Parts: sequence; C-alpha cells; structure tokens
Amino acid sequence: MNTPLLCVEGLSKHYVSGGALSRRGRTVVRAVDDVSFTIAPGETLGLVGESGCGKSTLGRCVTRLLEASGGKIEFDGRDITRQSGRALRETRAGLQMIFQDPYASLNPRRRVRDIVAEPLIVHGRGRSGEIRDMVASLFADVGLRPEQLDRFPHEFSGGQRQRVGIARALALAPKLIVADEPVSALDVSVQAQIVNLLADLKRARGLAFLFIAHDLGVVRQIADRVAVMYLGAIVELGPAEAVLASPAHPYTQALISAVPVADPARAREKRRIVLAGDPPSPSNPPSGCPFHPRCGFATEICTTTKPPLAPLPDGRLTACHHPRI
Amino acid sequence: MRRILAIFLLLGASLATARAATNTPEYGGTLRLVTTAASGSFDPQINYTLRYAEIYQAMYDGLVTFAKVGGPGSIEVVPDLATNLPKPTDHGTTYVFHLRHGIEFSNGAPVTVQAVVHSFRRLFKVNSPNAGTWYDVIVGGRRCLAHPGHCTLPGLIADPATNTVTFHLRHPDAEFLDQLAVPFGSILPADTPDRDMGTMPIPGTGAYMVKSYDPSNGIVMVRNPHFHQWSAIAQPKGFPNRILYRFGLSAEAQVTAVENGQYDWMYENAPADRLNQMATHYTKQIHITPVNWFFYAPMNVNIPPFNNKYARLAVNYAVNRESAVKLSGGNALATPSCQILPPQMPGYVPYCPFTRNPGADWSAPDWKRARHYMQKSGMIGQKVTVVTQIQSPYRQLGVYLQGVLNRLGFKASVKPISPDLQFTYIQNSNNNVQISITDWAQDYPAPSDFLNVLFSCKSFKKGSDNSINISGFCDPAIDAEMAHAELISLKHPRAGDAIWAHVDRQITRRAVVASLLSVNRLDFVSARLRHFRFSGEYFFLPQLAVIK
Amino acid sequence: MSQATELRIDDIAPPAPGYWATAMRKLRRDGAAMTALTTLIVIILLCAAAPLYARDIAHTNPFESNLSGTVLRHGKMVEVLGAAHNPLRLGVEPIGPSWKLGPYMLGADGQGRDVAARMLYGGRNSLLVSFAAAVICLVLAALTGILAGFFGGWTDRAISWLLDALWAFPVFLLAISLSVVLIAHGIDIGPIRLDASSLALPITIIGVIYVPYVARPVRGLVLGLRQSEYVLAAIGIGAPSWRILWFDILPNVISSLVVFAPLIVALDMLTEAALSFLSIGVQPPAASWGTIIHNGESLIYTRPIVAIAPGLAIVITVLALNILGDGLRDALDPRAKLRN
Amino acid sequence: MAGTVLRRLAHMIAVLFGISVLVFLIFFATPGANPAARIAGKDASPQTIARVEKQFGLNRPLPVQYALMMKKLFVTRNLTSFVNLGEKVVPQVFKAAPVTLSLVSGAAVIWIGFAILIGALAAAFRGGWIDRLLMVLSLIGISMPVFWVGTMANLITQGAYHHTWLFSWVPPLGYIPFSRSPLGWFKALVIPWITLAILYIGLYARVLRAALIETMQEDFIRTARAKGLSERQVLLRHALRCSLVSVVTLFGLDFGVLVGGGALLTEVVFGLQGVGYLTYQALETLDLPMIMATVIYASVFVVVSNAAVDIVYAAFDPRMRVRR
Repeated sequence: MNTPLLCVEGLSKHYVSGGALSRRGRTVVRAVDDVSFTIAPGETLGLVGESGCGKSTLGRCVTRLLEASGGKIEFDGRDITRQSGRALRETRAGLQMIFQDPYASLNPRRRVRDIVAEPLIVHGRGRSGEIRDMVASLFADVGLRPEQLDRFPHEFSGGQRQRVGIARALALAPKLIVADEPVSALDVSVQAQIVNLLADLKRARGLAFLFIAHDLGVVRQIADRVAVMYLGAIVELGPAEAVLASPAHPYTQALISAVPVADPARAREKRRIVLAGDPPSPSNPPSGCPFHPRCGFATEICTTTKPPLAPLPDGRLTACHHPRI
Repeated sequence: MRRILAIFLLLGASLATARAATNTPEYGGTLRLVTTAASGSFDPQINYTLRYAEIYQAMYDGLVTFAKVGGPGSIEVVPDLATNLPKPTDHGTTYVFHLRHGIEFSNGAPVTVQAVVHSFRRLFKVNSPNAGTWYDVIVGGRRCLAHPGHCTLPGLIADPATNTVTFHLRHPDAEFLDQLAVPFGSILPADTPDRDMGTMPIPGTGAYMVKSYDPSNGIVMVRNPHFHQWSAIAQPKGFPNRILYRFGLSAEAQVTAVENGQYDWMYENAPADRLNQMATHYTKQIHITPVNWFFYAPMNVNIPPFNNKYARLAVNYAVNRESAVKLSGGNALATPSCQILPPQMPGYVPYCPFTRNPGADWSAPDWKRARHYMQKSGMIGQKVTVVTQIQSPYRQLGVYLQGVLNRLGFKASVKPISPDLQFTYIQNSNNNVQISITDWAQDYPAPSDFLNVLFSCKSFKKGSDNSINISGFCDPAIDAEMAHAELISLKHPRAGDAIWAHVDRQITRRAVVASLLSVNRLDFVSARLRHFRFSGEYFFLPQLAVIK
Repeated sequence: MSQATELRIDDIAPPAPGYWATAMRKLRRDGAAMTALTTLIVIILLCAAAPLYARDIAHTNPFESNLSGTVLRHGKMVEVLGAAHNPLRLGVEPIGPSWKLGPYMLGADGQGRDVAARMLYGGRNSLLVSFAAAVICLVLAALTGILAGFFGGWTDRAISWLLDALWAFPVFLLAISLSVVLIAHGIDIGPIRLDASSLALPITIIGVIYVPYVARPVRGLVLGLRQSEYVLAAIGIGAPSWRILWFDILPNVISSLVVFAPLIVALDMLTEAALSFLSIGVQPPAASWGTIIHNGESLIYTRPIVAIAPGLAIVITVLALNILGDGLRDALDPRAKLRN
Repeated sequence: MAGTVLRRLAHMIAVLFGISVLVFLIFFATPGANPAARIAGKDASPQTIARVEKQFGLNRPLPVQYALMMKKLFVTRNLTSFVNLGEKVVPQVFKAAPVTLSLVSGAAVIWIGFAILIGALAAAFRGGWIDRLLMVLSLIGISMPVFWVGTMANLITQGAYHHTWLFSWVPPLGYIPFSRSPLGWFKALVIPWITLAILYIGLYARVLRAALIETMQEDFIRTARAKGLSERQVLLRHALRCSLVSVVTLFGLDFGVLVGGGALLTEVVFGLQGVGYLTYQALETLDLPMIMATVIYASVFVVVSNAAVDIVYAAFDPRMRVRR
C-alpha cells in the first residue's frame, strides 16, 4: 500500500451537555471515541453501523464540518485537524461531501445551476463563462440534461437531486468524497442507479470515498474495505470480501444477517441473528465490551474488559474477545 | 377693612347661592363627594393641594381662620382657636394670641399652648413646603430651617398661666395672619410625631374627624365627638353627619354619577363635552363662582427671543384672549385678562394695555401694533418652543399660542409634557424654557401672593426646580415698591392695595408674561344638595351643604 | 425516512418561475388580498393628497387653531366655535359636519380645525409611524435574529437575554414608560438626537418594542437553517460566512419577514393609536388618527364624529393590512406564525 | 425536570433584574423626574428641598438607591409612594389586583367560549360563506383599537342610548366590588368584558380554526371517521380536544400579560382601578416606587406564564428539556 490519502488517528468527538445547574451535573456523550483508519488514493472505505452509532459524526469530523474533540486527521499528507481560514478552504477543495437527504441538502431558493456553480465561484475557478461550461459538463457527467440547469430543486426527483448533489461535490475535482448515506433516502430502484454512478465516477476519476451506510448491501457494491462501527468505535475493519463473507465480530454478523436476500431459497437457509434490545446510549455506555449486553457470545471478560481493536491472523482488525473465525 | 373692594365684586357672583340660601338647613345624612385620586400625604402641615384644603378646613383649626361662610365674607380672617384677632405691636413684629378654653382634639386631648408651640416647630421638622418661605419670618425660623432636629423657635413664646402665645417676627409681615389661617397653620396635638404622617390621619379640633383614610379608595369623615361649636363663623357645626370622599372616578364618570345622584359633588372640572348637557338638563345644580386663579404664559426674560421687550409686547398684543377663553370652556368659565391680579383679589383694578382700545378691559388683539413691535424686536425667524402640559386646556392653549407665534414670524413649536413634570421643568432655568403655559391659584387672598411670589427677585433661583418666578424677572425697584406695599398694608390696607394695583400695572406693562384669562370655578352638585356655600379661600364648604 | 419519489415527466416543460414570481402570482389570484391591497393604496394616496385637500377643498390650515373664525353654512356665516345653546351659555360647541365636500365636511374639533383635513394629515402620520416603525423593527429583528442564530455562543446568549428581558416587559407598559419619560426631553445619546416633538420618537419606540416578537422566530429559523444540510454543504465547499448568509440564510429570513411585515405594520398602527390616545404618541400640533380620537373623546357627546371617523379609518387600514398579511402568508409560507 | 425548573428560575430572576434596572435608569435619566421638588411642594425653599432629598435618600449614589428600593420592595415591603406620601405601594398593587382579575377572567370566559364556538363553526363549514363571514368578523375584531371600542361602547351605553330600555341598566363607569354587590359587579363589568374580549375572540377563533383544520387531516381522525362517527362528532369529540392544546398555551401567555396590567387601556377607558390603571397613573405622575412595583408585578406575570407554558411543554415533550 502506498502513502494513504486520509489518515485518521484516535479521532474523538465528545458532546458535553448539562451545566452547573443540571441535576445530573455534566454528562459527556462520546459520539465518536478513539477511531483510527486510513484511506488510500482511489480507495473506497465503507463505513457501516446502526443509526446513531456515530458514523455521520465521524464523516462530518473528517470534512471538518464538526470540530473533533481529540485525535488527528491527516489529508494528503497535511494535518488538517486544526486547520482554519485559507488553508482549510484549500483542503476543502480536495475533500468534498455528499449528504444523506437530497431534499435538505439543496437550497430550495436557488436554481441548480447556481448550486453546482457555487464551489467553483467560491474557489475562483474561472470566469463566469468558463464556469457555465464547467457546470454543464458536470451535469452531463452525473447524467442530467443541460436544459434542466435552470430549474429549482423541487422540480427534480430524489435521485435527480442526489445527482445534483454529486455534481456539486465533483465540481472542485476532489480527491476524496465523504458520502454520508447518499442513497438511504432514495427508493430502492433509484439506489442502484446512484451507487452505480458513484462506482463509475470512482473508476473514471480515481476518486477515493468514505462511503457511509447503515446497509451492508449497498456497501458491498462499491467498497474496497469495510469498517463496522458500534457506539462510536470501530469494531471490525478489513477488506470488503473478507468482512462480508466471514464476519469476525458478532455485531458484523448480525448486520450481515439483516441484509435481505433476493433468493428465497437462500433466505430460508440463512440463519438470522436478531439483536436483542436497542443500542445503548452513548452518554452512558456499558462497561467492558460495549456490545456485551446484546451479544449472544458474551462471557465474563466481556463485561469487565474492553477488547482492543486487534489484528486477526488474516490481517483484519476486530475488537472482540471471542472473534468468530 | 381692607377687603371691601373684593366684597363688592363677590356680591353678584352666585345667583344660585342666593337661591339656595332661602331653604332652612337641616342636620343629618351622608354627604358624598368624589374625585379622581388621592392627593399625596394626608398630613395637613405637608399637603399643598386644594383638594384636601377643601376638607381640612372642616377638620382642623388654626389660631385664626378664614370665615367659613359663603360669598363675600369668606376672605375675612377671623379668630378660631384664639379668642382674638391681635393687632401687631412693636412696629408690626409682635402678635399675642389668647387661646380659647375647653377645646379638645378628636382624641380627647385638650388644646394647650404647648400644642401650639409644638405645631409650629413641627412645620420645620416635617419640611412643610412653606416653612422656608412663610414661617421663617418667626424669630428662630431660619435656624430651624437649617437644623430642624434642634428647632426651638425662640420667637414663639407660650404662657400656660395666661393661656397665651406670643409670636415675634423678624420683620413686619402683612400676610402673617393669612398664613396662620391656611391649613399649614393647623394646631395639632402636642404628641404628634415629628415626621410626615403620610396616610395616618392626625387628630384635629374641627367639627369632623377622619374615620378612615385610604389613598386608593377614599376618606370617611364623621362628626368629632369632642367637638362643640365655639364660633359658628370659625368652625361651624356642619349639617351632614358623615362626609364620604370617594377616589377613583374619572371626571367623565363623576359627571354621570352626580347627574344620577350617586354623588353629591365632584372635585374635578367637568369635561368640556358635558357642559352643554349639564347646563341644559341640570341648570339648577350648577354653581359658577369667580376665583383668584389665572392662566398665563411666562416668557423667559433672560434668553432670546423674549429677553427683548418688543418681542414680549408683540406676543401680548397678538394674543386673542377671547380665543383662550373659548378653549377654557367659554365666557361662563373664564374671563379674558391682561394683568396679573385676578378680579377677586384685593388691589385689583381692571387694566389692559394690550388691546385694540387700551383701557380697563380687553376687547380684541391689535395685530398692527403686534407686527410693529415684532419688526422692532428683530426677532423674526427666531425659533421658539412653547412648553405646555399634555392635558386640557393647557395643550390647546399651547397649540393656540404656537399659531400666534408663527403668525408673528417666529418659528414656533409646541412641547406638551406630563403635568407632574411640566411645573418643575419650566421653573428650572437650566432647561432654557422660552415660553410656557401655566397657571397660578391663590394660597390666600392677598395681592402679594401673586405679585411678590411670582415676580420678586428672590423667587428666582437659578438652576432650581423650585423657582416660581418662571420668567426670571427681577427689578429691584419693583421689589422695593412691593416691600413698601407690604409695610403700608399692615396699618392701612386700602392704601396698601392701591400700591399693589400700581405694582400690578408696572409688571403687566413690562410684558413679562402674557396673561390670558382668569378662572371661574364650576361646582356641579346633586339634585338633593341644598345650601351650597362657596368660600373665596377654601372653595366649596362641604360641611355647610344640606342633603336631607 | 424514505421519501416517495415521483418521476417528473414535465422535464420538457419550461423552467418554473422563481420563488418570488410564484408567490406574486399566487397573491394576484387571491381576491381578498388584492382588495385589501387596493384599499391600502387608496388610503395612502388619499393621505398623500392631504395638502391638496386642505388647500383646495377645505381652505384651511389643519395645524392652526381657528378659534374666532366663521364659515358659510346654509347661506349664513356661522361661528366655527360658538357658545353652546343652554341657559348658562356654558361650554363651546364646534361646528358640526356638513357632509358635503368643502370646508368642515366632518365638522370642526375643539380647536376649530377641519376634522376631515386633520384626518388626512393624521393618516399620513399614522401610516408613516407604523410603516417606519415596522421597517426599524424588521431590520433590527433580522439583524439580531441572524446574529444570534448564526453565530451562536456568547453573541446568542447576550442577544437572547436582552430579547427575553424585553419580551418579559409587557410590551405596552414598555412603550408607555419609554414614551412618558422620553417625551419630556427627547433622546440625546451621543450622535443620536431625537426631538420630543419629532415623529422619530414614537417611530423608534414602537419600532424597538416589537423586535423580540420577530427576532425570536427569526433566531429559531436561522438556528434551524444553520443546521440544515444545505448550509453544511455550503460550509463544506468552503463558502465564506457572508456568502452563506447572503445566499442561504437571508432569502429564507426575508420571506418570513415579508409575511410578518403587514402584521407588524398593523400592530404598530394600533400601538401608535393607543399611545397617541394616552397623549404620549404623536405630539400636537401634528395629528395621527390616535390623537384625533383622543381629542374627539372630549367631544364624544356633542360631536361623536370626531372620534368615530379616525377610529373607522384605523379599523379599515388595519383590517386591510391583516387581510394582506394572510394573503402573503398563504402565498409565501403557509406555516409562518407571528407569535413565538 | 428539576434542572429545567431551576434554570428557568435563575433565568427569570436575571430577566427581572434587567427590567428593574432598566426602569430605574429610564426614570433617573429623565430630566425633571427628580421628585424632591414635587414632594416639597410649590415654592419650597432650597433648604426644604435638600432635606426632602436627604429624607428620601435621593442624594445617595444610584446603585445604593437602587439597592434600597429593591430591599424596601421585596424584603421589608414598605416601599412608599413619591406622590401619595406614606402610601405603601405593595398593598396598593395587591388591592388593585382583584379588579384586574375580575376584568380579565370575565373577559377570558367570554373570549374562550366565543372563540371555540366561532372556530368550530368556521372549521365545520370550511370554505363556505359561514366560514368566510366568521373569519372576516374575527379579523375586524383583531383590527379594532380596544380603546376606541371602549369609547364607542361608552358613547352608546352611557351617552346616546343610556336612557333607552336597552342600556338603562348600565351603571356609571367604575368598579363595584363583588363583595358589595354581586349584581352590581356583574353589571359594571359586562361592557368592559365584551370590549376586552373582542380582540381575543378574533385571535383565538382564527388560531383554533387553523388548528382544527390541521387536526382533521391527521390519521387518528381518519380512524375515528372510519369507525363511523359523524363529522360533527369527530369534530367535537376528537379534533377539538386535540386542537385546544394550541389555544391553551396561547391563553397562558395572554392571561399572564393581561393580569399583569396589559388591560391598561380597557381599565383607563372604563375607569376601572386595576393594576393597569395604577401603572398608568404612576407613569403620569412619575411615581417611581409605584412604577417599579407595578412593572415588576406585570413582568413577574409575564415571565411566570412564559415559564409555565415552557414547563408544561417540557413535561409533554422531553426533547425540550435539553438546552435549546
């Protein structure tokens, strides 16, 4: 592996709530807790987990929409954790984001032409005529027609809007795109189109992705490697085929078993692992392994000691006292 | 007597009074009076309002008092707790009063010479408003003013053996008896605390006493059980058994309530809008009496433009007094006036130089002369602000005056402010008020109460909220003449009045103020109220009304 | 979570008109709102023509007392302010309405001034005060609301505290206290000088007191927008704050301000009338509908028209503003609410 | 929950502090507001004024004066008026409160009743001419200045038509305590009640109509309809109960403001000596202690009703508990 494009080390994001007057005193919510991973140029890392596990927070920390509480983010060889001003602006040109909700992420008051042109204008990428042409070609790249440029977002379908969002993210020709559940708000029929578009773009432009999803099925189509997050921490990280084929962490197993299977015959033979209970609150995490209250394989040690994220023989990383191999 | 002239003038004042007098009085019943609101501390040595003076006179007595009768006799000073009206001796500086025997306060305590001494010391200890302007004429008064805690007032000597009190004055004072006769001079029990009693009524010697006082609700007055009539003219027994004074109705509501017979008398002036209806349907319930009260526009003689006499003359010639009268309710309620002294005042001689045909009475504005003086003053184009009060008729008078000033060539604006602010605001020379609308009512019927108080040099205090000489006028020659008038009045009241009339003309001619009108008081009473009596000093005398 | 996606087949249709154009079109189809707008325009034009009316029809100066004047009525010269007809000749009666276009069409007030002419001049001031106060209010509210909502932190805390304090001060008492106190001397703070008799004083006071009413919802709106994904997206592409404020925040704020605007003008007009009624609003000799009602109150039994006419003018104007406000809300933002 | 209440309390005190300081400063910034000369009386000597200043503590530094005033207002509760000397202001406010309370609660009964009636009728006949007529009437109600309505009511009931059978029962302006004569109390207040209520009938009817229409589109209403309930039953039993929540919170705030003195104009026009009238009188005479007492009284009502509404909300909706 050559030098990573993105290198995240020990990243944490804590929220403090309540104050001196609060009955409970101060409470700390560890939304993201000591997370480390890397992404190589052109590589796609799928980040999966239940909603509320901190994956979106992680994504927003990486794109600096949120301020990390601790740890370090290195992008393209530069430490961007505390960047600000002009340097941050430059970083942002290479590090774009696609949002989950294609309805909320586009300003309803602006024509899509202006929305897509905005990054180009902000970064001074040419005169207005040039920007016009660039926007048109971006539109074509994401599969939209140029006559749609002067429309407002509400005149588009969900899938089309997400294409607009992608066009905006592509405008500055970034090296890495953080895609925060880009298809979860879309109809299943449209989901595949968008994932295919992203996969095409990845191939054609050599883009790296941090692809966030709660659905392993979507990740399967695009990710080179997969990281599984539970309660703010990564519990399994490894090549996509390996993790999906033989998950080592019970939580990963549970997630995979939840993916619907198209073939009814296979579906019947598949053993479903149903997770007991809701995910615990990140403000009051369980002792030891945070997953132990919901784990079918938990033993004494799981309740007392938190398992480290350790390599397995095949090179995968997992945080479990009893990995299933 | 010095009051003869005034007596003649008052004779024709109230036809209604004469008519009511034919009924035979009956005792008993409850008289119900009504007003908008309470009027400050209920302490008679502190309160300075007509609203309370009108009822204090039935509850408190001084050594002397104004006769409690209707009509001309009412501005006469008569002995009250004292048996005599002393002639001053020692060139007018010594007064000896003999105290009546057997008079008791409403709490049963006897009236003693000690009570008299205590009451006059108390004036200084409780910051009575006029302690420093009237009563400091008593020897030691100045010291009392400076150190009220140690006030001994050596000028007031009590002799329990002969039951007399003797006043020694620093200098002769023609109005000393008047000043003893107003409610400030009330004699209070010797054990009355030396502080403002606020809402706590103090026992008095009058025919009535306060049963309850509540500033948000009203006053209940009942007969004083310790009272026996010693002088019908000084403190009459009174006809009603109870007098209720209710607070909290607007003037508008008061009219309705009196019309409906729910109250017998209202304190406030009736709203202009109700006058016609009242006069049409309740003609017999209306009593109109001229009083010593005038409206005027003081002009600041110390700052432009009215430091220029011609500018002041121009204003005086231009003002249409008839218009001002219209704004105050018409000819029934006001009389045009050019001079300072009001018609009921001793020393009043009708005088009007600022009219088309100068002479005794105002007839019409003289715009020719007004324009001529305006040209001469060189003040055309000057900015002038008329400071007036927000309520009627001040506001309307202010707006009217603004129009006159504009027609004269000033650039005039009008600034109406809250009545409670305006009176002190226009007095303070720091506010640089050029011209304002205000009024002055007598404390007691003496010309000096208008001329000396409003226009003497010592009434002007630079930068003070209490500088009643609003024009800032000061002429030592006039001051000297006024001092002379005071001195003469002591022995020869009529000669004194003639000098006062001269002073009146002098000040009027200087055009220090634009005098507008003098006021007639309208009393609106219920249909059942008979025997309406109006005093020139205290106004309506509730205890003389008959409601049975 | 999943949103039903309609497939749009109108891709070949011409692009939709802009946000404001759509709103205008909707408004134009709203009969009630258009009637209200027309009424307002007519009232504004009438009031604007006040000097013409005073000069050419009423032949009077509506600011100067006319206490000794006379006027031709039924072929006779009549005193504008005559003594009342009663046995005591007590009181003064202003001339009544002639109901014909000309001098004293609505009669005279207590100072002999033409009521109709004063109504028009008063309307000018009522409209001027309420519109100007609304502008001040909306601008200040937008500023504070955006500052607090967008920048958060201490700015937000300080502004919110201030707004809360103003909010907790019963708005009407605040207006009265400020007016009573300031009317004496005007405002004189550093470079700001407002004369007591100038209209600027009631404008400022009325403008300021309703700021919390608008600033609070604006702050809430901005706070919401600040978290919205499209603002995050704008931050993500490195757009500077001013661009975000200008393109993403302000348009939204302005559209809700436009919805508020007629309602605030209506509220301001009622407040101005109330203050003037308590004689601490527009100061004489200038008039507003409120001051005319106040003057008319003392003539209510003899010449009720003096109080009735300006009251009706207020009701009609405020009603038109409220209807227009409803129409604007329907056209722009069906969920906007003035309170909270 | 307790945290929310505590935080609210602290916030309330901070706000009240701000208001009292504001009032105090406004007053002392006013030229001519210094009450010493007015207390001393007309033409008092400078010595007398100086002594009055000393006696009332008016010569002390402003923060000291402020602290003393607050102490007298809240701790010893013997703050006295600058105008009616010796008159304690706190009892005055509490004496005026029943008048205001009588006025406001009576009006509230009327306005809630009529608002529900009009709102429900309009919603039931949505889009029809009844709906339109009622909504226009409501708008007119909102658009009328309350003091003008009061003046017109007085013109009719006290003046022009007072002597007809229709209004001859109307007593003269002013308040009659319930304890003195319940019937008189009622008669004296009926016209003011209606006058005050008109605005709120308009406001609430509109709010209620909108809420009803919104509720009628919700799922549980569809269920109710599916159960076979008639449209009227659905409206009255289900939708109305649900929509009243929006009115209740509004009512909390408005009632607080009015009881605190917000009905000032109605009280002035009808000569009712309530808290609003007291405030207005105090402002007219620039009686700082009384102004302070009434304004703080009013603000307490506003702040408390605001807090109450918020806490009620928080009790219903736990999300509100986290700092907004």
